[in-house]
Amino acid sequence: GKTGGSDSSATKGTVKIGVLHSLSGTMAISEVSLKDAVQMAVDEINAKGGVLGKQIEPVIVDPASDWDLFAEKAKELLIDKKVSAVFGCWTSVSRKSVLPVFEQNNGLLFYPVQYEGEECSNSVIYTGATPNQQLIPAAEYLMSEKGGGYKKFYLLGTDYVFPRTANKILKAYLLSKGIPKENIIEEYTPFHHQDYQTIISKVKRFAADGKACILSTINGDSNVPFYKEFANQGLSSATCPIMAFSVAEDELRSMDTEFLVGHLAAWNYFQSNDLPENKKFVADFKAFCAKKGLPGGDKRVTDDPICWAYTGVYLWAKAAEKAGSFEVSKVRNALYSLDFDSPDGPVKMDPRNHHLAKPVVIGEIKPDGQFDIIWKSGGLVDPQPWSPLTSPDKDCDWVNHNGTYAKK
Amino acid sequence: MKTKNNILLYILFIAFFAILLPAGYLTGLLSVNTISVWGRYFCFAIAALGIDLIWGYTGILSMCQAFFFCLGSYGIAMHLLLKKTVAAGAALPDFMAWNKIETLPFFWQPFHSFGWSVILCLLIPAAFAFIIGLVLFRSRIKGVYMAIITQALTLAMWLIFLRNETNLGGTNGLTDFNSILGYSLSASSVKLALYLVSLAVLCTAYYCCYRITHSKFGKVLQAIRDSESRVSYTAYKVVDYKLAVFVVAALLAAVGGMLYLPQTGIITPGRMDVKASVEMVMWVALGGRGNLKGAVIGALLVNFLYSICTSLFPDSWLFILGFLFVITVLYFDKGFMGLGDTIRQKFSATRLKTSQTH
Amino acid sequence: MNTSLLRMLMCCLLLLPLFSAGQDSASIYTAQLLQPPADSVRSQAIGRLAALRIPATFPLLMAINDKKLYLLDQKAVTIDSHPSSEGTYRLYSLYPDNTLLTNSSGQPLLLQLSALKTVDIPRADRLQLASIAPLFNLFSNDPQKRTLAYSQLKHTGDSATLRTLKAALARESNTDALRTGKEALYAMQLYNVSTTAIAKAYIDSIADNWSDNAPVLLRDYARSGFLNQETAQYAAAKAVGLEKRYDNLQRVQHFFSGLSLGSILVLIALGLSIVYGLAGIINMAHGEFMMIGAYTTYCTQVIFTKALGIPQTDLFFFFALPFSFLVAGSLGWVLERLVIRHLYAKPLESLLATWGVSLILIQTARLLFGDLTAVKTPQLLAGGWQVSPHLTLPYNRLFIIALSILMVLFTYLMLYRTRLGLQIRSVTQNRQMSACLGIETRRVASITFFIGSGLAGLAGCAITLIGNVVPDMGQTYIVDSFLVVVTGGVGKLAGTILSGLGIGFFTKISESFFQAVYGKVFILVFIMLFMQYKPKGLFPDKGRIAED
Amino acid sequence: MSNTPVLTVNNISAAYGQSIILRGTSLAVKKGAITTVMGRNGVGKTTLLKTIMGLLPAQEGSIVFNDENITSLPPYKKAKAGIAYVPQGREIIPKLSVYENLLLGLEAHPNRKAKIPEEEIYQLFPILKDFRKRAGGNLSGGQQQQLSIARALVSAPSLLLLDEPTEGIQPSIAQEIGGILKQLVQEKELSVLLVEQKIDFANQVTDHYYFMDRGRMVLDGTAEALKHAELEKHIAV
Amino acid sequence: MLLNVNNLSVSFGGVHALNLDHFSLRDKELRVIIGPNGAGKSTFLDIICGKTKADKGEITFNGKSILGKSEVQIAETGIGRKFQKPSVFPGLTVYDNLLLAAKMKKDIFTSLFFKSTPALEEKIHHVAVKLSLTNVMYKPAGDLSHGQKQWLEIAIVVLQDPTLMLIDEPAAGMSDEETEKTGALLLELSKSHSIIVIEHDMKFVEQIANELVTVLVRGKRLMEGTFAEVKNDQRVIDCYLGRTNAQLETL
Ligand SMILES: Nc1ncnc2c1ncn2[C@@H]1O[C@H](COP(=O)(O)OP(=O)(O)OP(=O)(O)O)[C@@H](O)[C@H]1O
Ligand SMILES: Nc1ncnc2c1ncn2[C@@H]1O[C@H](COP(=O)(O)OP(=O)(O)OP(=O)(O)O)[C@@H](O)[C@H]1O
Ligand SMILES: [Mg+2]
Ligand SMILES: [Mg+2]
Repeated sequence: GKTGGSDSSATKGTVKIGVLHSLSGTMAISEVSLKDAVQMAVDEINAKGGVLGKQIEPVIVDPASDWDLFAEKAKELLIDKKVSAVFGCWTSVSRKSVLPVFEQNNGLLFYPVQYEGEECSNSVIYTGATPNQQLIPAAEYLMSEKGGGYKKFYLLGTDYVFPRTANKILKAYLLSKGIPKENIIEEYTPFHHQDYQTIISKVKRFAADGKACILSTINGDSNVPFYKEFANQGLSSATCPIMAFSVAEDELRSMDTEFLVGHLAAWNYFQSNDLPENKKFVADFKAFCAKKGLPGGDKRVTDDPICWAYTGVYLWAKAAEKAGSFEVSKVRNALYSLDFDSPDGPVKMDPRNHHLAKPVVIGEIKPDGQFDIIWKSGGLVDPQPWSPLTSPDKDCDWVNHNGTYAKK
Repeated sequence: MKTKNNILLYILFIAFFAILLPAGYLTGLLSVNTISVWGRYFCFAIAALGIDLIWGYTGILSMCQAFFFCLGSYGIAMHLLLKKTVAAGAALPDFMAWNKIETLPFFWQPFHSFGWSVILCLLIPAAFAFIIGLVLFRSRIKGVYMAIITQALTLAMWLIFLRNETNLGGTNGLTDFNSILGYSLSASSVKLALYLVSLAVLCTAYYCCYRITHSKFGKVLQAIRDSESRVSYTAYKVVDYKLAVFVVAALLAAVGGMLYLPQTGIITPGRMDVKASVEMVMWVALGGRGNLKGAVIGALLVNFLYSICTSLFPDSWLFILGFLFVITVLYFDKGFMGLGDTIRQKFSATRLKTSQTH
Repeated sequence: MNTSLLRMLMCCLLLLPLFSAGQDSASIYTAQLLQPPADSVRSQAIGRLAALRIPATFPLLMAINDKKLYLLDQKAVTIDSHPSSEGTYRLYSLYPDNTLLTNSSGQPLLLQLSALKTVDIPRADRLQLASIAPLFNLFSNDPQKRTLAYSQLKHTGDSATLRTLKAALARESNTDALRTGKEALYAMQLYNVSTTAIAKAYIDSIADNWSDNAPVLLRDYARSGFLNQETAQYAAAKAVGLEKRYDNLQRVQHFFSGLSLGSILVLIALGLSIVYGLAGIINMAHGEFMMIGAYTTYCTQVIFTKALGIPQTDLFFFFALPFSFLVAGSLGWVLERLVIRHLYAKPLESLLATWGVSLILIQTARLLFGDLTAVKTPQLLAGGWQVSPHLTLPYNRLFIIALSILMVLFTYLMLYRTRLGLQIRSVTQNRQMSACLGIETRRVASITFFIGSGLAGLAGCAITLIGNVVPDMGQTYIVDSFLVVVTGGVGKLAGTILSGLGIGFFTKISESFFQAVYGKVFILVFIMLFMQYKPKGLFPDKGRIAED
Repeated sequence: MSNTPVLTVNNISAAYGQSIILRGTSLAVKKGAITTVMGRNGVGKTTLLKTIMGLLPAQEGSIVFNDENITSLPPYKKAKAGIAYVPQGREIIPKLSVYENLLLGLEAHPNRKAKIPEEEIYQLFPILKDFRKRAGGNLSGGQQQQLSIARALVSAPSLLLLDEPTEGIQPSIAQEIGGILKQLVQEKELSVLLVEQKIDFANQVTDHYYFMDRGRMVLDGTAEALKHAELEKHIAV
Repeated sequence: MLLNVNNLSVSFGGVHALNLDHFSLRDKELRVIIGPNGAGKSTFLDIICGKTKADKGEITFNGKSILGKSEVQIAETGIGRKFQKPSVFPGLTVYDNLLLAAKMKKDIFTSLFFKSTPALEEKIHHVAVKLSLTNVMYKPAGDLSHGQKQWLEIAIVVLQDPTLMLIDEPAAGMSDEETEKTGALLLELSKSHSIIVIEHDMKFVEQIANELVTVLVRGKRLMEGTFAEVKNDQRVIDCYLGRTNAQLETL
């Protein structure tokens, strides 16, 4: 195919980027905020004079939670609109759907959401967490004395790739730590599952003799009924805490948090982060939403994916400046080892693959939908796209090895 | 007069899509993506023809066409994926390796061969349609009952395809193919070729459907739509007829799906979820039910609008499409195709009135 | 009213014999805790206090553990567990004494939370209290806490704890907690006895007491082979017996779950059945009317809490019920006037138009409310009714069941006992002839749509009790509700009810056998097979009227 | 029998879509009399009644009922004004019981509190009493026709439009219907517009005849004025 | 005997609609069935043509039992039906209605590759003329008037050319003249077909009832005899013809 370079648009005063987040359909719940975050970053950068002297022009499309449309829109952005980079996707399937398009057309996708790993494309910059940046620390924490020393784990998720892979890795990890098989239960519910009565009664039985916790990869609108039922059947964070990997501030924004208080979540970023950079980021985001008249206005909150979607734009801009060009290959090379002061503090691109090294935090849900940060990793945690637990023989290195390779 | 109009329409259609669009591409006015996108719409149109046969003509609202469509797509996808895997020297497609599957499941085996894949892509949907049809039509399920049952079936299949245990890629479906029959899928010429093939298949399918609906067989179908019992009392085996047309519709959907896959590059169970299966019916309804041209135009136009609007009006395209649906329904009697009729009728009505008063 | 205070005092007295005193260091640590020069100091202070186990500091530690530590004029205080009706709380001082704070006139001091300064203690620090939490939780005001404490205590076998446990049990009033407490006691003693007969007696007691952990306890005991083979076998047998009984109760629970799921389906399907079965309109936007009902509930909540300034009440929900009916109904009425009215002769077109309308409604909701909102469950409906120790029926589900019974009754009476009902049924079946008989068909159709959509709205309101509110929530239920209406037989009220409940039960039962996904597949397949035998639903029309 | 017309139809025309069926049809129904329209199949008799009832819009001309122009009133207003209609093809509400079908007759009754005159109705159509609870749609053809007539009578109309009311009804009851019509006309000043094909029945009750052909009235006159032979001739056109 | 019926009974919700001890029909016989409304006449025909399932009893047609067979199978053995309430294909033109009805192989493949022949066209035209359908030949059948639909349905049965025709109230909604025409047609058809006719029009019955007339009352066979016998039977007069009708006869 033609190179996705932007030389044609580079001669004009603007540089185009694509925004590929679902604004309608089932995923809109999560993705709309990411579009807003990208938009805000673009506005900020433009206000400061743009990138390489050019204003960024975002091309926003709505793939409508329709995976085929993701592929189509990706083609449109790369081939017809000739954008320099694309910021988008949330679900694994949407990423997988556009992946070949980006690879075949030499595009660059900034993917801001935590994901299951086991992938390392040359065309994707993964700003979200890899399993070892979210799942493993969370499990480790729960098993630790400080975390409560839990010994039984109920792995509950929505039935799709992320939970399945996440649980596979978690299970491998737990087993490796000497948790007996019978103390780990894995269960999945369909998307949009609303009725958790049966499952919670199973959990109740499982947790009866204490020291049990839930590792939840339940997605989207199933969460509220899940937590409600959990409380209804008399369980609580004291008896059996839920560690969620897919519940962030944005989801909690207007949820009835009453039932969630005291439960936990693991991410790389929380709005409650005390850094001044973050305080400014949060205030800016609220102001941005209010100014643009977006639903929620200044009640809006930031969360992990929002932070990384926002950071992604800056990373790209910084890399382009560093490379002195918008050309994908140059930007990509400039990204290696690039560091940036994100709202979450300094973060750093991996020197050899396309993932981001960043801190891991665990938070406890507060009644106002915010998180009490109760644990924080010592420093930046390096990304591992291939989990050593499930793929011990694989690693990813685009500098020396042309991507995924087999370790000796 | 009417046939003349029709022929003109056909010529226009073919001239536009077979000559103008490719020419536009070759002269660099259109990107290969535009061509490819239209190629995909053609696949939908092929499936829509099937829906029009089964629903428009026979009056059976089948909501499982999306499922047949996916069967076609999945079959080809399995073939392409296996080819890619073998070329890469791996034993198993990536996702199976992740799912810790040791050997290729038996039902993947035949898809090593392109010929077998095509045959199976047709055979499996046909067999499915035959069995489902036999069971449903025999117990005389009709009307909404039929619609909801087939919808339930699609839903069940959707849930099953979503599972990883089925070894069909789960929610992620099958994706990331590089070549078909040795030609690279990312090559523009291949995309153009696929577009032309789709167009040719669409035209052929249209012609076949035209012949079917204009034969006595077609009249029996319409008679079944009107009064099934009368058809029985006139000694036609209603079940046979319904079954035949159901299988034909399934085949058309599958063919559409087969051509759709290489042009889209991904197939996921999302193609057959509730929304998708309702939408397929909507194309036909909007185009004009019981009118083959309507089915084609409905499928092309709705999908075109969907693509265009999601890009041009990402925030408000649902409004636009929604209002379009409502307005089409309220003001055009027989969908898009009825547009001409409606206007003509209005015109002649006024003429009638004036001629009367004089 | 002062139970909490009494308990805390009691706690101090009872624990006295257990621990050495260390009052001096306690006040130092307490001060450090409240005004730490650095986080690490606070952390250490808590650690020390936990290790010292000084009864006088227990109320303070308990407040920390409950995250209910506040500062009032630099003094550490805590609040009552429940606010008064105005949203104010009673306050208690914490250390060194533990008393109810009063104002100048001797009345209890009542303050809003905003008047207090929250002391945030990090979870890491709080977790240091885990080891002694059971001890002071034993005297908590909250029965749930006490229950938890009892069950945690059963793992520590020392005699001092045993004594404390007994003392606490003597005063236990909550049945649940009492049961758990007894269990802990028996469990501890079970490992202390040495004769088979007494061991068996304890095993019996545990089984009779039958608290949550009984089977696990007995199995553990059996496995440990603590006394001899005989008692082990005896315990194992008892455990099996208990589990059997539990399974039976579970069956009842499943039955209830099925009932509740079924009643939700019925509630949703009722409106659909009226609009679709009776008016012949395939209303693809039905789910969206449900969504409108849910958003109405949300708006009512916002209005109550924000605009009217009535926080913390359940009132909004009970206002929301009629509101959601009216709002959804009115919109349905408008829809009928603007669109559906022109389509009665063309049911197919109505399918299309309502599909279009549903797109518009979803997007409107998204623009107005963003993507995620949720409604607070009213206090009154939180929790559940404990029928027997192992069988709790959540109030919200009971409420939904009651609501759907009510609505079924309402619909039945409306349709079959009123003139309007007769008109509705007549218009549905033969619009033209009804008009010729003097029925204002347009008005009747509007009303039909109003009621149908209103019922959907009501269902939406009820759903907020168990699910969340998103723009496309309607789509989640639409297929299910169509399934219900169709398996019941179009336009058949009794059919709708029966199939709704049936599908609810089967879903729940199959879910207890398969995983949820396969449960759903199973249900779908089951319905398909069922339709083989009843191609026109549960209650098909018989005879000539059934012809096409 | 007075001479004032209850219903006058002036020069109306009506069409189904493109095809015009009524082309300037006129007729008058006298108060307290039975007026019969006759004509071959497909000339537009049913269409005429539908147009009078308002089911089909009259594109031209006017319909006057009790000195009031009702041309464009919706059907339900016409029904409430006192016009009852027994359509061709019965049009029973199939899933309502026989009793409920009768209840519907009350919708147009001038007195909202009125009750079904059960005794009279059941005397005329005894079968309806036995089948009170049965779904109307399950009745036999003739029974449905009886129900349809009964339903119209329940509303105590001042004008009754009957479209081949005796179709499918057993001879004995058909005769009784004729009798009851005459009785009602005499006792209650009921006016009747009857569409009928069977000369025997028409002859038994008619006061005034109209003959229709291709959407127009081609001949009219009182029963005495038109001899039997002439009637037959016309129908054979 | 072409058609033999024994002990046929059916009830709807506990009410006996039909309870026929015996009924038989010769080849090429024209039989008229009369009886009060709700006597079970239509129900009887419904059972023969497979629309309604009988509770018990037996029906043999051409020596073969047809009870329990499906509508199509029965139609294939040569039984055609005209219903009381007109049943045609409203969306198709009158011509298409007739074409579909015409006797020929009716499987899928024949239909797919069907080409009309002059002989067939001739036949359709012939029937259309006979039933005065020529001027509405290309109208959709749904747009016909009630009487025209009756004609069309009779035409459908005629073109189907079945061994046994079951005709339910053919004269309803027809004028006296047309009724007579229909009678003549039926008489002509009866030379080559067996026919069962149900009718309430006594003039019509008189015209066509050259052979037996069966009287059904409350699902039972009250009597069977020539028209004259039936007409003068007191029981028939009491429950069916009525007093006034008898007066009319003497007029
Ligand atoms: N719905 C319709 N659409 C179009 N044409 C119609 C429709 N209904 C009737 N017609 C036509 O209108 C004409 C008059 O029909 P109408 O039913 O009024 O006849 P009629 O005099 O009542 O006949 P019959 O004695 O058979 O009942 C017929 O030629 C018929 O074909
Ligand atoms: N599904 C049913 N449920 C109850 N009763 C029924 C049903 N079907 C028919 N009947 C009754 O069975 C009896 C026989 O009906 P049938 O239609 O055979 O009468 P018929 O002799 O044809 O009368 P008509 O002369 O009025 O056409 C009638 O009394 C009718 O009410
Ligand atoms: Mg007529
Ligand atoms: Mg009959």
